[in-house]
Amino acid sequence: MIRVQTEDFDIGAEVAALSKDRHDIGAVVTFSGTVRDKTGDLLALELEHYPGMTEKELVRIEREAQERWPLEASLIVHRVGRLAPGENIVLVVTASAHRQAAFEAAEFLMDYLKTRAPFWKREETASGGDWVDARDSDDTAAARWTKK
Amino acid sequence: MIRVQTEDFDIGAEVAALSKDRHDIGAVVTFSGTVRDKTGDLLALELEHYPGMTEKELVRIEREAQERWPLEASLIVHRVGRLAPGENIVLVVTASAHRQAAFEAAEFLMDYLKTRAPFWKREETASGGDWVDARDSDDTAAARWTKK
Amino acid sequence: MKLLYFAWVKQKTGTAEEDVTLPPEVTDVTGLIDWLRRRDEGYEAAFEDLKVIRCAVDQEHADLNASIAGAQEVAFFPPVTGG
Amino acid sequence: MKLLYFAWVKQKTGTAEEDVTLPPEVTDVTGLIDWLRRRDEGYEAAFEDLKVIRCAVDQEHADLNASIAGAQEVAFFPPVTGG
Repeated sequence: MIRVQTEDFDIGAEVAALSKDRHDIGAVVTFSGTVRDKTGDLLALELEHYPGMTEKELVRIEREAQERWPLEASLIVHRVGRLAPGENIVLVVTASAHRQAAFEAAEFLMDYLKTRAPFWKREETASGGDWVDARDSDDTAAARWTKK
Repeated sequence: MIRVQTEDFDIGAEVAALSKDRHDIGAVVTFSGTVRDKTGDLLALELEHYPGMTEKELVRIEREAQERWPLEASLIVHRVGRLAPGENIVLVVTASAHRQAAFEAAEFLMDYLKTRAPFWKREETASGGDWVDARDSDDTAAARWTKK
Repeated sequence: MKLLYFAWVKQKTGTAEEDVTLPPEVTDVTGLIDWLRRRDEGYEAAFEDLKVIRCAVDQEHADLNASIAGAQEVAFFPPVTGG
Repeated sequence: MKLLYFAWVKQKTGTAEEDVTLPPEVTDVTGLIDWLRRRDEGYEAAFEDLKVIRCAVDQEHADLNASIAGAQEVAFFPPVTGG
């Protein structure tokens, strides 16, 4: 399941909804990304996205994870709009019978999301606004899944 | 932080407590293990442990993770006693500025916990009770952290 | 054809979305970029460094040499930075 | 010296915890196991296959050839299965 929303999410509630009444799961991994204030002067993070393509891309990424790992359930939630330091940005949840599958699928989802989902971050400080640059390390992280 | 308890835990509340008022985190990974009913006839899972040694071993494992990765915060909660299918058993939370550190540290904590923390599981079915056998795959998973 | 621009590409072109009618010789993304750059200095600046331009044709990632024949929607944006 | 047994080791010895006074020649874990096995068939059964016996001396994991000189507490248990 995927969702793009302005509202915050609750990790515990999302995991509970995913695993409700199920006895076949065994392992649940969550990743949550939050707004980090690296320099101490961040006022807000603005998240822009490409409505329409974003949802399609997230569905594609989730489907690919489900094809690669034996997942019992998965969830991607990504927020858009203006976020304050410390606020949640993204949540990925993977549930599987086995912990290795849950861990790997969560890392895969994050790596692909970081390099393929059409979101852009703009950092707003007292001195103005700056679009965040893409990082080579994210491309390197994503590339490891195609080397196999 | 480590805790051994009979009560359930709430993943969302634990993550919120860990990251409250902090703007330096960026990435939080949680792993939760739940009672899986593999054969459809599990009545309960009984978790025995070695009071005293358990706490020391968990502290040791957490300290080792903190020495290996740049963690902003971490948490291990392990339940003991009688648990029904679907219930939570264990929670590991790692928080870091970088997602790779958070993911790796969480995997490390789980691998070490599975092979070093003195807990024993007993599965209770209608036909009696069976102590769960240790798995070679857990030893293999833990060994990868010493090969580096 | 509908064109969309995001993040700093949008800021430089000064446009979020527009409808264009292309001359028949514009058949791929590179041709479209060349055609756009000739419009004004905002577009020229937006497409100055193609290493940092990404593109989607009908909401799917596409290379700059991809065809746009029959496409409904082409979008230009910087490398993504979500997550 | 305090001895502790867990999981099926406890079931086989029939004891969770006991205090013992060891003869002076018992100085390591292996010697302790040999001494215990001679007590009765429950202990004999518990320590039949040493491949599946793990041990802690003063609440730290220890090899079966570890010394127990000066130890307060020795525990025997199967390979752990928590998490």
